[in-house]
Amino acid sequence: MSFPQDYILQVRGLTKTFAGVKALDNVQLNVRPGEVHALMGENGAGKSTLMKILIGLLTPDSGEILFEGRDLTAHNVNDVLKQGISMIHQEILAVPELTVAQNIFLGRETTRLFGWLDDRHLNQQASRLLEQLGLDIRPSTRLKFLSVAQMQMVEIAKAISNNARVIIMDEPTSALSDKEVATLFSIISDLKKQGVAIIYISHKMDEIFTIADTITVLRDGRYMETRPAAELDNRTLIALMVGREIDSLFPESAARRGNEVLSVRQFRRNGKFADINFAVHEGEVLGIAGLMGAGRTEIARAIFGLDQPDGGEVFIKGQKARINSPQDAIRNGIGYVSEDRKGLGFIPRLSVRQNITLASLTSHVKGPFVDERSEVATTARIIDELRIKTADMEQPVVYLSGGNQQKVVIGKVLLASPDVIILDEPTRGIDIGAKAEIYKLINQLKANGVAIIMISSELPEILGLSDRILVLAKGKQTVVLSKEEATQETIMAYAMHP
Amino acid sequence: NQSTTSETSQKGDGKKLVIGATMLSMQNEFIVNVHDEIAKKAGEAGVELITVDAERSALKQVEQVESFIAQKVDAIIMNPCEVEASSPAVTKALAAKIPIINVNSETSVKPSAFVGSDDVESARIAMKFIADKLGGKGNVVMIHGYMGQAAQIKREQGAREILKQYPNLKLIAHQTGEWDRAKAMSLMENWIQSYGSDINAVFAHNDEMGLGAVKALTDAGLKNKVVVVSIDAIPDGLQAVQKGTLDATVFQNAEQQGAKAIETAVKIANGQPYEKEVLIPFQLVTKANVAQFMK
Amino acid sequence: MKNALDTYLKPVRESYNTRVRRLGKVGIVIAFILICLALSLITPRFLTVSNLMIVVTQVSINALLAFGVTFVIITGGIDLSLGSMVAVTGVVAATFAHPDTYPVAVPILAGLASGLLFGAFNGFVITRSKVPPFIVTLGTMTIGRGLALILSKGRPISNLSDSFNFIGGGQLLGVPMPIIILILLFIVCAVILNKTVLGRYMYAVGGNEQAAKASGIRLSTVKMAVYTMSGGLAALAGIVLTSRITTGQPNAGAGFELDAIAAAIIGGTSTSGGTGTMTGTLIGALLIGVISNGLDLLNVSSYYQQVVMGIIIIGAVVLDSVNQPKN
Amino acid sequence: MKNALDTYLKPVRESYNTRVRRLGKVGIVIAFILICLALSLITPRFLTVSNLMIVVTQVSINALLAFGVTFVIITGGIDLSLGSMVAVTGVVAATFAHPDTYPVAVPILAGLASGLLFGAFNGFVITRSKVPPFIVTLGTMTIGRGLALILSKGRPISNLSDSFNFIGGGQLLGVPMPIIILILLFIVCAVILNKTVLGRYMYAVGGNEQAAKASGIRLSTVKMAVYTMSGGLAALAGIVLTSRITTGQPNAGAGFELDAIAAAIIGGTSTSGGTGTMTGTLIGALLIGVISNGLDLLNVSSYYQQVVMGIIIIGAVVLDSVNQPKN
Ligand SMILES: Nc1ncnc2c1ncn2[C@@H]1O[C@H](COP(=O)(O)OP(=O)(O)OP(=O)(O)O)[C@@H](O)[C@H]1O
Ligand SMILES: Nc1ncnc2c1ncn2[C@@H]1O[C@H](COP(=O)(O)OP(=O)(O)OP(=O)(O)O)[C@@H](O)[C@H]1O
Ligand SMILES: [Mg+2]
Ligand SMILES: [Mg+2]
Repeated sequence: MSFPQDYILQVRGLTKTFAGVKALDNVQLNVRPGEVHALMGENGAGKSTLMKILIGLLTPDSGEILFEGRDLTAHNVNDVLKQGISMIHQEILAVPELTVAQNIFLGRETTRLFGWLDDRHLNQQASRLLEQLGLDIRPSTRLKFLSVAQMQMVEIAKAISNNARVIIMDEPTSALSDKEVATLFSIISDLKKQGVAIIYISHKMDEIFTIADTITVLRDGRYMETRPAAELDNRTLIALMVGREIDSLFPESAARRGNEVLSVRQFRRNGKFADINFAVHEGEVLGIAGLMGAGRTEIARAIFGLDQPDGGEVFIKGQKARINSPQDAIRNGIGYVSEDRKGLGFIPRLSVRQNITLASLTSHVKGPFVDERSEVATTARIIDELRIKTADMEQPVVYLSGGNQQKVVIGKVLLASPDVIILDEPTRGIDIGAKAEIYKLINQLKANGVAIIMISSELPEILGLSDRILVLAKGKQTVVLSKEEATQETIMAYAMHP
Repeated sequence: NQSTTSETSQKGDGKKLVIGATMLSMQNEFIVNVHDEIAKKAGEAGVELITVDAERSALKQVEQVESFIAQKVDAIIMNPCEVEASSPAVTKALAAKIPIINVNSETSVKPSAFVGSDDVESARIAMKFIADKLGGKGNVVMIHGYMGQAAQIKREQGAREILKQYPNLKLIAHQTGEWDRAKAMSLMENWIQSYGSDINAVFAHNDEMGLGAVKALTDAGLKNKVVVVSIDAIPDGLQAVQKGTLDATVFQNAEQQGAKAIETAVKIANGQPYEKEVLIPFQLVTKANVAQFMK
Repeated sequence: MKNALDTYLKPVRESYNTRVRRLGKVGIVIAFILICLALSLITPRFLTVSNLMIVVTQVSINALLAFGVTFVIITGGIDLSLGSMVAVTGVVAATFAHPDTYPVAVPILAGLASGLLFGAFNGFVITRSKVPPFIVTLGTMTIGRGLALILSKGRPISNLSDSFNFIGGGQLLGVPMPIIILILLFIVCAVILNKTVLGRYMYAVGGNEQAAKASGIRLSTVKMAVYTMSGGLAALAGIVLTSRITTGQPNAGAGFELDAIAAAIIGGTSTSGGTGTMTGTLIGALLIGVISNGLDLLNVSSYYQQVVMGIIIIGAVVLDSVNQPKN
Repeated sequence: MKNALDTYLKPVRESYNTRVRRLGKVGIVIAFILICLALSLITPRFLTVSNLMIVVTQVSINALLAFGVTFVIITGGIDLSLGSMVAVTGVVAATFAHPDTYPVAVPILAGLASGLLFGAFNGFVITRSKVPPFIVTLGTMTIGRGLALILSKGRPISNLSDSFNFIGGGQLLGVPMPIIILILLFIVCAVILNKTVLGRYMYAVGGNEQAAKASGIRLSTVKMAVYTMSGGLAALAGIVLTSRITTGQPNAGAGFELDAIAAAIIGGTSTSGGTGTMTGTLIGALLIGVISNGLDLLNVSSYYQQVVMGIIIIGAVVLDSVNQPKN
């Protein structure tokens, strides 16, 4: 046990309630300078809430926060940032219309007389910073033109440019590929050397064991334990978080491959992808792998009618299909779970029930009226099957934790009873327990004869679930590997060399 | 479009006369009537008439006159929005040596000529009628036009002058109906709630509002106990007077105002002698004489 | 399974959501009650059946418009052409409403058709072009005013049939027709919003347009529907107004859009879309009507009326937001 | 290192970003040029120095208001009290502008101060309460109208000094004063928006309020600033107007807010906040002014003017959005 002085940041007895839901209950956290302190817990455990309180975006009901011995409890974001704490938020918090440089230095612009801006200087500072981080992003590009991964890297650049003593990273890698994750880790180890403390939140277990020095576990808003990472292994950590053991992440499936459900030929969207040919069958998972920006999401969007392809054909059960809009796609039995949960996934202010039934509302009707009883029954079943954690089904989805929001979206897509379902990064930001459930679900769907296209940046996931793996590089299809042929190395090799 | 051709009225150099007219509001029936007469007479005289609608904004009116000046029209007819605020238009026109004729109401700066009547007088006539009808004793409510506009101010002024002469005639409430029939009707309904049968007479600044008051009073079954008088003598107003629901209205002669205005404008533009002030008297319209005003 | 279902069924009746929702409206209801209470205390004339009837009758036109614009705002749009639609539809209706010409259904249907057409035109332009609704409906507001003037040649259209004038001026079992129309339309609109697929889609489109699209909702259909309905409701308002003042006025309804939007927002509809209720809007409209009636009853000078009106409206919404739970 | 830095610096000058931005405005500029061209061809009276001077002078008041509301809309707000602020500040200025009373600076400063105060009040209520800007400024629009009437006792305030009347009516080197004021204020506003921290924060607050907050930007400071500036610009508009018509009018400026907001939106400012430029707004205001002038020149009957005006405005923005790159 160490003395309190050793800690750069101390949290004691923190409690926070949202409209009757206790998100945090008497939580503590002690962080030493120069350490990577992982904060672990299931979706909805209260990690983000705790961090938002630390940074001053939320006010706690009770409890205290000490930073370098000073009381920070009642401070607002502005003060906290100045005191030397910065945060990478779970949801990208950036201004789309502003440039990369403008976003990085937002709130901390160097100005001359009368608040006169020096954007040239700002761009220089930013490009120096981006270069240090090994990022190929122009400082003068407006943020809305970046990919999600690039935006995330900008957020990281922003957080570390603050010269903070404590940097909170709330799932910084959920939208990053391995290359960028490696960059981030090397940044983290530099920061550690300078005595900066990192509070690190992630659902990727391997990352935790790679970089964490200390691990604090929260469960259902309560503090469980803090231990050096070295004393913990995967199993015990999961047990601490989940309260039960998870035996196998990728269960065997007994599904049989059946008839072709969907195929695309010479599929092309200018500047995004070209020459895409593949088919997916009943009871089959087709994994699509590739580096960030390889065009995987673009293909999915085009198949689903969100974008118009410039060439090629889509066949549904052998018939040529005309898909000009998502409704056409849904009518043709295609379901799409987007990687952009917040943007394309759910309606924030509508309830869990209203979101879950949204895509299949026309099958919950009595005449022109919505049949609420049938909605409730169906929602209850989905909440049960997907283990969605929510106070009740009338809770607005915006108040759910990220993982549970994802399950709501999956539930919605499933209810439209698709023959083929496209899962784009289905486990992004999802806790280990929920991941296991989603994998189980995928296998179940497979067994029921659903065809699945799964886009994922997590190779273990791709390898663990796919029957065949299509690899993309820079918008071109490089290979389709069978389960037996596929290894991490072969996939990476095809993903890098077109 | 209001331009028409004929050979009668031409300038010395053989070009057709161009006259610009800016009207207070083409959504007001009385003004539309004045304008229609101007247009008709302009057509007969072979004058090209450019009409613009100031939409009750003095600023817009000044701008429109500026525009006329830039277009070098031969004469301007202005139906002023405001006494004071429309004055710069007159100053500018005179400075540019373009004759400007005010029609219907005045500006503080004297134009080349004035054709019209005094709004204050119309309200005096209306209120005098009420005073006579009530025997100089009773409770009156007044429905204003849009607050702060010249017509509202003048009509209020005229009404108050008469009220001062009759100390037993009490103005128990006054409120704006914004020249609007529906608004005046709601206002009257509310007044009926609060004053009930205490109200003996209503003076509305225009017929539209007067008719709104009549409707509210009729619905409440009070019409035959309350005297309603308004100004303008629009066709609806005249009809109501004939039916006896509106007790009186004050007739402003739109046709004559329009005709005289264009006549004067053409005279000035052609360098002929003209009258600097043409006053067209108001006339009280009651059931007794309404027939002569109806077409 | 049966049991599990039951435990899920219960919360629907008294759920978090509905509790929050109800709480959200409590503020404005309190404000409304406080104002009514204050008025009853100050003047005995306020709380009489006849006065309340008059208030509701007066409110009816604004409320009809506000119902329509509530649909529109919930989808994230706006409709500034309401006032002009009132004028156009009123003029159209009046044109066919002279005595001994057509049966009363003709002016009603003609007015309604013109409103639906006008609204559909708004919807069409908004969905086909990428022009923001604010500009489209500002444009059609001007166009509509011009049309009303052209159709009526700038003059009120009077001499309407008694049966037509009954719509705004008549009574049924002692209840003024406008109140009956108001109640009917309130029920219809509330049902559409809460109970139908279309209503659900409105919330979805306003709450997150892209997600709604990805859920297979045709944005253009929903938007066409709300603007058309807004036009239809404006037509009803125009018909009631025309019938009430027994004239088709080309300059009727000027500025009505702002009052209607105000009623919706006071009632809790957010201009950013995705939230709002018909009950809230109704209360918003009643609030404005009661204040205006009260100020007349108290004979507050017209200059001060405006000041007091502004203060009370802001105050009522402040009171409402204080009562709203923080998110 | 040096070289790498240079390759990063170059794109700053001609980046994708700025190209797109420029492109974004091309549409409305084309629309504007087309309309001007058409007018020049139809009537020789349009393209004369004197007429163009008049157009710009006429546009100046709307443009000043539009600049202010551009700031406000960029932060995601709205200001409906512009017209009433014009009236209040005009009346206040006029009160102090009688000949041989105070030097001309006094009415100007008094008017300006009242506008800033009014705007600050808007900002105060909006930041302290959670009431939407639409309702707050709708409320203060009514309050302001009442105040203007109270301050002026419902009567225009005339007999103003020549030096005061010079502001709106005078010329400097042959250029009307309102044009000079317009140009000056355009530069000031454009600089504030593009070159200062405050401008940057406006975009941030409107673009993503949560992100701005998380970056330590004080939302209330930024909002206070924009509403106060909007009030200040409305005061300048009020002073120019009062001086131009040589009278303080309590009912001046009614409806001006819609024109100003239209100018901003036509110029590319999005009502959802986060985008907009002063140049765009200026073009928007000029577009409205040119159309209105052209319709007068062509002697289009006033009823049809409204119809044509509405169609052209929608058309111009359609043309703009067609030219806008898809994102
Ligand atoms: N604004 C809010 N209103 C109501 N409830 C909220 C709000 N924010 C969070 N919650 C609830 O608080 C709990 C904790 O949420 P939090 O976002 O902190 O979880 P988390 O541990 O970060 O989860 P994840 O790993 O999914 O990000 C959840 O039950 C969530 O539903
Ligand atoms: N809105 C946009 N504007 C401009 N470029 C974009 C936009 N969205 C995506 N891109 C670019 O298009 C390319 C393909 O992106 P896409 O999202 O399809 O890649 P992906 O393989 O799915 O990778 P990811 O894992 O990032 O989803 C990338 O280079 C990306 O930067
Ligand atoms: Mg979280
Ligand atoms: Mg992707």
